[in-house]
Amino acid sequence: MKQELKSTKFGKYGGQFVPEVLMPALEELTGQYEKYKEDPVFNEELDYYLRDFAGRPSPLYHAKQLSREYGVKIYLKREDLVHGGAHKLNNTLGQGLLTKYMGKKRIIAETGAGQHGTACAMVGAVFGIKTEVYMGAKDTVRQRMNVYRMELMGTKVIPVKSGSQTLKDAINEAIRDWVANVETTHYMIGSVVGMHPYPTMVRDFQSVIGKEVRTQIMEKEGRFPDSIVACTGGGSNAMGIFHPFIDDDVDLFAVEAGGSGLKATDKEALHSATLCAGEDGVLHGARTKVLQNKYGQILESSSIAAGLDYAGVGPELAYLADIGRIKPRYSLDNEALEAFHDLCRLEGIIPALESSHALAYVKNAAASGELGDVVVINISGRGDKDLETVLGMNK
Amino acid sequence: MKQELKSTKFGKYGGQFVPEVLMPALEELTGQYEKYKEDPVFNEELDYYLRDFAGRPSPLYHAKQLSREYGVKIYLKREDLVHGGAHKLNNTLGQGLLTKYMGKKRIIAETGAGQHGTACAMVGAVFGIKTEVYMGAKDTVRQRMNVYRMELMGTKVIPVKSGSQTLKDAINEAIRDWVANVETTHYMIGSVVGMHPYPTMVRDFQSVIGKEVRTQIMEKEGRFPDSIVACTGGGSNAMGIFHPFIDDDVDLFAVEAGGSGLKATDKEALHSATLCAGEDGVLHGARTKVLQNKYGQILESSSIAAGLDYAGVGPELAYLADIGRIKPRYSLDNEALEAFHDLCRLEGIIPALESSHALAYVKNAAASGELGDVVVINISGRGDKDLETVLGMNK
Amino acid sequence: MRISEKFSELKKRDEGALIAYICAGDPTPEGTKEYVTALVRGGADIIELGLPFSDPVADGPTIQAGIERALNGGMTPDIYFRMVGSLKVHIPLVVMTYYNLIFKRGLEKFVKDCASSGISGIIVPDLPAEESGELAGLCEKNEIDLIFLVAPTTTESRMEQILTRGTGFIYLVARLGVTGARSDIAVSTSELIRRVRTDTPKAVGFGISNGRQAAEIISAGADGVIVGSAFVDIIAKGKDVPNKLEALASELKDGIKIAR
Amino acid sequence: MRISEKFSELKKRDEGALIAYICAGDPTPEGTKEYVTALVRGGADIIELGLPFSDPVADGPTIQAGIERALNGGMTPDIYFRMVGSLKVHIPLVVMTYYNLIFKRGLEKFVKDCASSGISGIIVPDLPAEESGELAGLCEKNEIDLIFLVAPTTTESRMEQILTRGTGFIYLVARLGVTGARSDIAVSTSELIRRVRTDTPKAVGFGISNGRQAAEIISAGADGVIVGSAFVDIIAKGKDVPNKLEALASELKDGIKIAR
Ligand SMILES: Cc1ncc(COP(=O)(O)O)c(C=O)c1O
Ligand SMILES: Cc1ncc(COP(=O)(O)O)c(C=O)c1O
Repeated sequence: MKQELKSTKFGKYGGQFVPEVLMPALEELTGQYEKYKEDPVFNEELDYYLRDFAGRPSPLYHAKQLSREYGVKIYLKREDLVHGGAHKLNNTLGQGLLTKYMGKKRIIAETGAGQHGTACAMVGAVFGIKTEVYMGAKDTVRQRMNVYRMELMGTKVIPVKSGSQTLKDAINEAIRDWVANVETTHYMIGSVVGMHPYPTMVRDFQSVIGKEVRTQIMEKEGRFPDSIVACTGGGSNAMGIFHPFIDDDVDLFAVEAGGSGLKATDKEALHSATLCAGEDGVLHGARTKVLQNKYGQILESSSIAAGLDYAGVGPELAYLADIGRIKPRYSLDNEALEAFHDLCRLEGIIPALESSHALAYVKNAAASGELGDVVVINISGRGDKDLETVLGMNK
Repeated sequence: MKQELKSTKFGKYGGQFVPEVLMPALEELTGQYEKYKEDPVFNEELDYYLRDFAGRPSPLYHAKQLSREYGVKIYLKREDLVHGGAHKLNNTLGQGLLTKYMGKKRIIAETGAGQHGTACAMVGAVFGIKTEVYMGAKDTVRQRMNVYRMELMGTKVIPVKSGSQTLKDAINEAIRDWVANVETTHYMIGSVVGMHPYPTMVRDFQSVIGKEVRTQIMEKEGRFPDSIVACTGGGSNAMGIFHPFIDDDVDLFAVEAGGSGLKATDKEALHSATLCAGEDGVLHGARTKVLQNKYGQILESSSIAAGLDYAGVGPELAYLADIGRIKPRYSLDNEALEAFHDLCRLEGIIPALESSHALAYVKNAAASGELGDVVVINISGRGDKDLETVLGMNK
Repeated sequence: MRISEKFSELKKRDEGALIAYICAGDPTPEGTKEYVTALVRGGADIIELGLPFSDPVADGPTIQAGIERALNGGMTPDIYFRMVGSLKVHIPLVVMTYYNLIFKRGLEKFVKDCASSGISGIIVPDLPAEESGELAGLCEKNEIDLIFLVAPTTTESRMEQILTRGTGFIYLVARLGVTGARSDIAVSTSELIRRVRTDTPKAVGFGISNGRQAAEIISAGADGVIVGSAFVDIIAKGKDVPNKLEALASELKDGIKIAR
Repeated sequence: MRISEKFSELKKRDEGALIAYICAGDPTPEGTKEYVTALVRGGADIIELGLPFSDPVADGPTIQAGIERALNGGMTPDIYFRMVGSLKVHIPLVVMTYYNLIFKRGLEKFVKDCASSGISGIIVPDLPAEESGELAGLCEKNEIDLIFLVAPTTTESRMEQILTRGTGFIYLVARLGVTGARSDIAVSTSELIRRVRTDTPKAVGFGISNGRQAAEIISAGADGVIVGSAFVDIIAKGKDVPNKLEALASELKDGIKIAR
């Protein structure tokens, strides 16, 4: 028992700060996850869906023009080519299959920009499980097309009108739903955040990214990269590509959304750089770094990239940052936007604004030598969803 | 010489009905294409880009829920997962590389909905070749986001204000540009249409689809499918998946856009079903089936799917239809729309409205036994580009 | 006054406890003082005073709205403790808040502030037993009760663990779901009351809004009922609030008394 | 009148030919008759009458617009041949159209319609020599010239092939590009004229709009100049059309005459 309890944490981070009602469900989920994680039938089925449905493996692409422009040899891990247009499906396929194996009849989820919600909807459709997604009312308007995508796939989108009407409130509302329907429902968290076992489980499902990179970079370079750079909102694409390299001599850079600068008022942060500028706290079931005021009230975060716009971050990242294993960095809105344009123009790849933060950091840091000679950037998603935003910014 | 001339045709179809100015360029292109087609260096580089940049191979996915609903075992060839969201990039990568090897400094292209234009823009960016795309002025408004995607990648989009201001006029204008700049410019045609060598060349570049299917279906079924179904506008995704099976005992269905029914006035067809309802004619450099009035004036075609909305069709398809090797069929707008919803709901895959025509035909025909037991449907692209249209139709 | 004293006193009178929740600072700190007095007049035996947190995941729409009003009214932990310290009531006061506010203040400071401002107990809906070690130790040292929740889903092994740790009273969650007034009482409630085998008093909350329900809960074997949303609803409406709070408290207390 | 006769006649006078293009039916069939007469009055030696096709890829914006006006005015091949048959002119008429209209009508019927309506030659800008076998045969049988184009890009081997097939005159495309008036004459033009070694008369088109240019072309060794867009432009403007057509034709013809 002690042993199990201990494993809910990464150092002092993580844990299960949730209403008592949910504790048995978390216990069950942990148990089932631990069981199926080792189950060959489960893993074979998951591999099958990752390959035939999601389109994995995603390529590792040597971006020659970008390398020349930025002055360092750059490989792009192409999660933008995964079904749905982002890495999100790696996780929802895993959790969706788990839901099926656990015999739960319903999936609920939160979504910000709608990427995770869309990935849930895909999985709900393909596994035939009723799916409902909470989404901040403001986000349902801003991301109308993603709402429609979810609805087309038979998912019900529930607008959340409380609080700031964005991602944080959608999570709150999803937790409330889960509290009420925990016996029949699986809550599908979309990043390495929240209470144990989610940070571990989501990381494991996303680790397919890093595992592929290990093989691919050995084929191409005959060695590991000097560094890996990933944008970090909750941190799932980052942990997914970092985790398989955690014991290797590879520098890992977690690039957060610096918004318009690392400033904050008593209610709002102008950024979402939780590792860089947050403080220890407890949010959505886990102890982690949190954007909060001096009393512990959670701030509204902000970023040009909806998927990074979150006041928390995965507890494992907080831990890895503390012990110096990952290096937290940030890019500003306008830097990300510039890098977005670079990749479009130089490589014919339209990256998500989230992923553009990772690109922007490489652009800034390449000259310092900090990144070494060979760097892998995780292109966590494609930018078609962001065209309206970019179009708006350029006007 | 006789021999070479002969090979510009498929039976009585095909040929090179173009202004004299272009003939030398076509000769050059044919020669260069024939040379590089067999060149291991060229092919290796093409394979590299298809894999690492475009994300090939695309999966062959057994759609269990859809199979159950439609009553036949269905495999989906997932061209929707190719970079850019459609099969179009297979061709533009091939032609782009050829442009590079030929030392031409500029690419021009026509585009209807913007899919081919986007694929050209990607290739222009990645190969660093100046790219300009002609697009009907009406289409630039209807497909604003695709215009923007091209521009982001450094491509100039030139609105065509003549004629019906749609695809047909964009092709006319691209030909005019080519006539004027043929010495420095490669004209990148987006389907198996136009003058020799385009129908052959584009087919060959798209054949990667069918080649992959051969391997994949043997792995999964231990045999070839009974039938293959593909939507047909110009016919490139169809020829791409059909061609490698042309000598095998596999039925090949080319599904055209039936629009609101196979009727036409003196100026407009309510459909784009050229193989089903067109007559022999000469359009855009090739003898083929054409939608035309009794005098030979080309009709304005129509379809809910912008990518199928064309009054011509590839000459090889016209030939194969005449000799009975392929079976021309059509689906109506509303049937395609229904099938679109089926795939979203049952499989969590949002297909292009073009591809939905192939789905709709399978839905209609499965019960007749015509398709056999195992059918492969080419999902030529994803439907994100069509959300506005579908949203509009459902209102 | 310690919570156990209150329950002993009630036990002597063979009477169940009415535990009333309102959110401190809703809509202003001054208002809260007045409302607390009204609840006491109406017969509340214990008052839970919510310390508002920006992201109250265990609360339903009614209490969420109260929390939002309180935050907009400027409520902070500092103001909270000052206000509580100035209250002149002779019944136990319990703070209900989310763990981050405690964590951020520092566990020790928070507990000491409770002690010095006259708070008898702490309820933290997002702090399960597993994570509560340090806070429990500090509470014990400062003679403050740390009150735990049990739910219909709580397993036997967890139940044991919670009952060992919980002091003051055990907060029985009447049903799955968040706080909020409902018109019926779930069957599961009586079953849960039976399952919680302990000498610590048992109070049932979540969804109770009138005297009839209160009576049913007490008849089913509970030692107290907890009512929140129904009171917060009165505050939300904002008309004649003190009298209406008092009247509802009386109705509930009457129901509780009838049941024995 | 056959085209060769016209050129022999001009040769005797040591004079170059003015070949004028307008689009039949632009903007109405009646208008065309009047315009043809005006061109003849101005001195045109041969008239190319465009039969409008919906997708004229070899034409620039000016002629495209003329074609559109003609199609909107109701021009069809049937009307075309009726109208041409009724023209009372004593110079060669040439039909310029795209291959699909010929193909659709049936090659044989088309050529016979030409013959019986008094047309002397056919120009098909999208029909290169390679595809022209059948049409060439029919033309020969019906004593109609099939006129081919050569361009600056035409290779020596293609040139030979074309020169063997072409009758009436050889249409030299002055520059890369589509039809349309331009103000300068490309150097490549004189070079092309030199490269086309044949006894068949050589006429240069694409981009000629005034007497000076016409003179230059003839000086460079051409037997005729072809002017289209400049005439169509006058029709597009729609003011005092017959007089202006006549005036431009005179100017061009004057330029041509001066050059020898
Ligand atoms: C493309 C993309 N990248 C990154 C993220 C951020 O999530 P995470 O930090 O969990 O990878 C999102 C979230 O929606 C996303 O859509
Ligand atoms: C997704 C998709 N499918 C099909 C087509 C039709 O082209 P083709 O018939 O050449 O495959 C298009 C054309 O844009 C397309 O975008």
